[in-house]
Amino acid sequence: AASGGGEADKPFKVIAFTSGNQTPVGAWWVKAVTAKAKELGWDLTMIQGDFDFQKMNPAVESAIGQGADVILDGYTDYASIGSIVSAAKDAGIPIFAMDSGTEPTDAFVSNVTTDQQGIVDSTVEALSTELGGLKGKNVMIIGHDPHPGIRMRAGLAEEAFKAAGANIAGGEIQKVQSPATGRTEALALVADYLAANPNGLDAVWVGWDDAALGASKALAEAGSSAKVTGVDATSEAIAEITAGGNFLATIEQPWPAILDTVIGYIVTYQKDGTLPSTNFETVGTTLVNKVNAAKITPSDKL
Amino acid sequence: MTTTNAPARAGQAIGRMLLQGGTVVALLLLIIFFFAMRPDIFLTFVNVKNILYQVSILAIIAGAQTVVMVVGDFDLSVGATSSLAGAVAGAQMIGGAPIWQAISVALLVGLIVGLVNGVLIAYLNLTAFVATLATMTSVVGFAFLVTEGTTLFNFPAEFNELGQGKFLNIPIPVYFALVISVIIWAVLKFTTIGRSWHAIGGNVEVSRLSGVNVRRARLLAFTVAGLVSAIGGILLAARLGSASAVQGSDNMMFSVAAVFLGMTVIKSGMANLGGTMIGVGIIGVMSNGLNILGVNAYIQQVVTGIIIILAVTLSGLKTRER
Amino acid sequence: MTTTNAPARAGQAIGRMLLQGGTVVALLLLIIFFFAMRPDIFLTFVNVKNILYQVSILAIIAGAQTVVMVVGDFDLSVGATSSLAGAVAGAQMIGGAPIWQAISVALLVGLIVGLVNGVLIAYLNLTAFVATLATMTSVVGFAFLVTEGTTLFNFPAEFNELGQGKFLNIPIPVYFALVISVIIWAVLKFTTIGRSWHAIGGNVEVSRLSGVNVRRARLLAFTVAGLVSAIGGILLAARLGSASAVQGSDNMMFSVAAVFLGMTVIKSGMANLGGTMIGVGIIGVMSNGLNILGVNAYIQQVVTGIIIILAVTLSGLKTRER
Amino acid sequence: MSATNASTEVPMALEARDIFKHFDGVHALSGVKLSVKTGEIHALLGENGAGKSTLVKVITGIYTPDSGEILRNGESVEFANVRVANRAGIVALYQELSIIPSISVAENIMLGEQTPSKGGIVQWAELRKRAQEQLDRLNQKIPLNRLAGELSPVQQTMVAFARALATDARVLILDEPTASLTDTEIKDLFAVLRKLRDQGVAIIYVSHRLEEVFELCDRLTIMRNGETIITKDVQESNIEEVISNMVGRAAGQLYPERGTATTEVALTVEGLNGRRVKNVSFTAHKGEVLGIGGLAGSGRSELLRILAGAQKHSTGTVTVGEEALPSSPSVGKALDAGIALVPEERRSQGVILSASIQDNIALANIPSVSSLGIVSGVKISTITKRGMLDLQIKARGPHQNVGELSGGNQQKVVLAKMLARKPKVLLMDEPTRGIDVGTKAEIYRLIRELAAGGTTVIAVSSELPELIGMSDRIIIMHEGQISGEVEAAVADDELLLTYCYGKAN
Ligand SMILES: Nc1ncnc2c1ncn2[C@@H]1O[C@H](COP(=O)(O)OP(=O)(O)OP(=O)(O)O)[C@@H](O)[C@H]1O
Ligand SMILES: Nc1ncnc2c1ncn2[C@@H]1O[C@H](COP(=O)(O)OP(=O)(O)OP(=O)(O)O)[C@@H](O)[C@H]1O
Ligand SMILES: [Mg+2]
Ligand SMILES: [Mg+2]
Repeated sequence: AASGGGEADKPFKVIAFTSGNQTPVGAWWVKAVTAKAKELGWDLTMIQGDFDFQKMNPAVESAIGQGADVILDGYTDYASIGSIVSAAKDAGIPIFAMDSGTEPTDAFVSNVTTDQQGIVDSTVEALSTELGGLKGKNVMIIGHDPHPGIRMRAGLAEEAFKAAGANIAGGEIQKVQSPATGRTEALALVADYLAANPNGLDAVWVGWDDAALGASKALAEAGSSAKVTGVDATSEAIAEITAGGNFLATIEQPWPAILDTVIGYIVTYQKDGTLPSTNFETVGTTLVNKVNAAKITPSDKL
Repeated sequence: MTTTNAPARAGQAIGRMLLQGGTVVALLLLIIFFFAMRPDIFLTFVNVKNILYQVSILAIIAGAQTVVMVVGDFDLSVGATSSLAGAVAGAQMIGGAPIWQAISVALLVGLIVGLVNGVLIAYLNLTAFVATLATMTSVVGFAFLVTEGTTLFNFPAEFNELGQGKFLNIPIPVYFALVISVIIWAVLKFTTIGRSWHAIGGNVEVSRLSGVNVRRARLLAFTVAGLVSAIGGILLAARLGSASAVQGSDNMMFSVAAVFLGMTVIKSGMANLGGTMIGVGIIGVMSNGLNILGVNAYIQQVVTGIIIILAVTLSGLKTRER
Repeated sequence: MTTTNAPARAGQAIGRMLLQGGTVVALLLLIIFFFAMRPDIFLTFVNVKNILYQVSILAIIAGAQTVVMVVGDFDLSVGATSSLAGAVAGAQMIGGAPIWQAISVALLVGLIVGLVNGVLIAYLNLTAFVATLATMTSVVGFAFLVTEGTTLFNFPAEFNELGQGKFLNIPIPVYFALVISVIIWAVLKFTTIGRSWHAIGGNVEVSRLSGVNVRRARLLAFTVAGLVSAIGGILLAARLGSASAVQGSDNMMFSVAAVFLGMTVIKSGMANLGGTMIGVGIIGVMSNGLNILGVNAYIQQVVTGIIIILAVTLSGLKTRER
Repeated sequence: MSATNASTEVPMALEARDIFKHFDGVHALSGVKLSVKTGEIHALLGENGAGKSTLVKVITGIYTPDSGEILRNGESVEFANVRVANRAGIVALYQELSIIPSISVAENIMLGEQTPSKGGIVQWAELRKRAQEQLDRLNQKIPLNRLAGELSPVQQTMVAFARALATDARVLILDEPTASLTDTEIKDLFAVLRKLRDQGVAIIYVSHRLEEVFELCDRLTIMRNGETIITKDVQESNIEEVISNMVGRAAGQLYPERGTATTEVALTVEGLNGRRVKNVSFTAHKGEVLGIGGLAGSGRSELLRILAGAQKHSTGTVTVGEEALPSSPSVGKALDAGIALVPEERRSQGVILSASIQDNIALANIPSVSSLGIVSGVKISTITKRGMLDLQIKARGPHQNVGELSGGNQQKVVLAKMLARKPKVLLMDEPTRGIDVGTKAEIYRLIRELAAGGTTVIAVSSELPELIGMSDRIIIMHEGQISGEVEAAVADDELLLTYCYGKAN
């Protein structure tokens, strides 16, 4: 926490927190915010939560108790931080957020996130093009409920596939229980499904790349030509896409741009107290496929 | 089993006390260290309150674990039970149930999980480890079903107040932790069931042959653990204003660690509430202190393991004889 | 409290065998059940191969756990050690090291973690639970540091072949699991150190007074467990073609569950390799079968716990006397 | 005194009729009968494995009999568990029962339903008062607050005994209560038992110390192979008759002839200091049986443990023949040097109860049954067979678990295990504790044979007649030091006792 500003008599105090610092994107975010704060001369308190809200929430609240000008939330769903939200309300401190929930909420003065419908539209379309239409095709959807973004897009994907006339393998969204073992869980799900239904899959739509990599491995091992899409654009997924196996496409979410936007809102607020006009906005994403894979910066190399 | 000749008795006594109380010493050392590093922050009222707030729910669940470990068993399901209880309370309230009903049902759920553990272990003779591992697995499954895998939130403000409110500027969960600890301590110390638990933990067979109703006592221990874990889980839900299937799942490991740390505090080497609270203190101070120093999360994790080892080794020295 | 008069002896003997082998019966029942549900699939070559492939790494880690549990201890760090070994091997290869070197260094890391556990437990007299909980915590931290929190990938194809290749249409990890299991079984059964481990698990003091070097034997058990876990972790990395700090973390709980399930198989109630493999089989068949039936993941979890309880209870009945 | 005045109409305090009980094919009890009058001390005698302990456990509801009936004051009763039996006034002090190490002495004494409480709250003052009363009855000065685990074995036994007294039982069953006691405590114990008898308590007394039986008991019942052989007034019987009824044949001589020890020094101990042991020096000769006596806690066991490498010592040297043992000992090194120990607590130190006979025997002989780290099943089975044959171990076979054997046979397993090492010096700590007369005689004979074969046997015993009978030479310890030494042939109880109390030297 440094304060080097000098333009104001008191440095602008920012509390930043993220629940996901043990993910590559979370780690990038911590570094990026710290760098930005230094550049802007903020007095930054950075709290990393490691998905442990029991530990993170009190830490954030005690920082709030010591006073701050704004709070910056990265990647932490508002459902899990009710106590932080009320503490911030009581203290009259606005929360600026990025990718922190999938719906508008008055918990935040701003929440900039990616367009889940857009993600679904482009992945479904990519699959549709590749398979020559989805009607009668068997598609497995793999989701992970505890993550609100994945949960939402998995639900949207289910709707989209149904609307396009595809059959949902297993009748419902398949669920991975723990993000730690996502890859092995997805691998087993697909392998077992293929054992029960040889050639029973045309596509597997997965809510995030790590699990998608497990799914594509299972398909390859079973000799299936079914296609997989993921979300995140990790370097591993991009490599697979480039190699041209079962992994068809993934989604790049423009985190640096989104962070810049949010920081911009905060700077504006710092200047004259103006709040963003809307408390929820979504940003478009980029489909990553064989064609553009080389040009994309992987999310774990940000 | 240390005996010596007359001289140097006093010096040795102090030495023994230091070793005996190795865990206490470890806690003091940690406090001194962090205070020395950040005298401006570490022992301020705000930060101490903070530490207490952060460990209050762990303290409750570690209390539950203490009861079971006094009996010489384990309960791996405490964390899962607490999550389930929080989830059930949350689901009830979101479904429109009044707060008292939501809490009652959640407590009942905890009680039932504890009862199931108790029956499996005391009456069907399963090892505590297997039985509670299995119930843990099932209970997490139930919690996922109750929450549908999501995080429940939007609870009534009066409910959240239980976890987030303050009295005399001290968060309410701290009082809960205090009261529950004192109750567990008193039950362990002054009641016949508490003494039976100690006897069983010392030697099941002798207890049984001496007329202690071993099965009932063990059943009760697990039931109490289930109920107390549920209290912890409800408070956690209120504290966070939300409930998910996995929330607070690391309380299990930490509760066992706290009890083990505490076992080194007393001579008989048995689980004891006072020791457990010192163990909880070590865990809380460590995590808060490392955060305050801004230690990288990964390195924090490495250091945490090392500190646990040092704390226990310090007190372990005394039993190294032989 | 089973008592009978002379007649019906034969019937009783069969009954006892059924109970004795309760866990085996549970496995058979599971297989019969899933076969009855999906006769077209469940016992096909492809699916059986699938099951074997899925459990092969768990089998290796459960083998490591068996060694430690024969000695009467636990190792909570097996899962973390395997992840760290996988991560170390991965990081080495990405850094350009040749495969043999990457694997050697990873094995060495596993060995060292095991050695640290062994020293803490055998020489500094820490409880296995605390010691391995602490090393687990630190080791996970190290794994995060090694991977920098990301997933490492892009390993040489020859390395990945170790986990993904096939020989006679059977995946290579299955052979590894088989060979390692046979080796562990043979070491436990035919070697002096294996004998010593069993003796220590039966009674530490008697073993010591019979001239067994208890400390060295325990040290060795943990070291072997660390090394074997590392093999498991390296294979997992090769199998997935990637390595992360938490991958395979569920192997710890499952390995303990497998050993416990297996302990019910033999009369003495001690950990044994054969039993462990039956335990691994139950876990593997259960998860594959439920997946094949298309059971919802959350319900699967509930059912998993219940099946574990049923399997153990079935064999637990025999010891219900008294 | 009270044996004859019970009229036939008065129902028996406790009666067991035709009790059958089997374990996995072993018939532990086959139609036992036992009847105990109010106000008598009734001895229950029999060889190891005769079924005495099993009968006790059937009476108190730990085991359910296969068939048969238990009557209390003439009424048929069935006890579902120990608690029910206790409530009916039947309390037992079990053979292997001990204390709970991690709780206080007071709590140990007032355990379970004895704990005085109001509304679930323990009444500590009352508890301490009543616990103190029991200790006073036994003349024991043991601090109530001490953890029971910190007491000496003798004190632990007395605490367990105090617990049995605290129950105010009307039928009190004692299964070998004196096995680990010395004369002082036994005297105090007997005084209490006589008083209880005079107050109308029925006492069943299981023991292998026949002299005690004739000193204390009114009637006796002898069991053999799970059956009742005879019930008789003690006054009308004698030791020879009892022994021949127990073993089913005429009693032979208990102690074999002494041998002729050589003068060749086999073991030299110089200036040994341990925790309790102080400046102990002595030598033992090849082919000699050296007895070590002393009061409880005098340091005999510690001395043997130090010699066997099982415990550290601060100063001193141990030399076997010419070879000095390393200063940092281990059991393995001592064994290699030819010193083997048969420890005092069979169940916790001698055998692994959950392991088979052959695994137990193999354990101490790993070097000789293995090569290059691989054990040989054939070699194990050879040494096991030889051991079982030489020592006449009664078991279903080498694969039977030691936990299922009777005490005497367990002790033989310990012996077999150590003898297979062919030790030069065999240390035995209370070698006949809890063992029947027949087996005792066998063990004495064995000790003699070993000595005749050139082994040096050093045996600790708390029973003076045994010490004199089996030894060539006797050393007595007092508070960690050697307080006297005497040739066994000229020793008597009185002399040894004076040494025991450290009065002469
Ligand atoms: N739990 C058990 N399982 C199997 N066999 C048993 C068990 N308990 C006792 N036995 C067997 O029953 C028989 C009687 O044993 P018991 O312990 O009653 O003898 P005892 O007369 O008390 O002998 P000791 O004088 O050595 O104490 C023995 O053959 C013993 O091996
Ligand atoms: N007061 C005590 N506190 C703790 N341990 C004791 C105490 N007295 C004896 N012991 C332990 O009991 C064991 C036997 O003690 P020791 O060798 O002094 O006695 P001993 O002469 O063999 O008498 P006995 O074995 O008949 O009691 C030793 O291991 C010793 O450590
Ligand atoms: Mg007996
Ligand atoms: Mg002794």
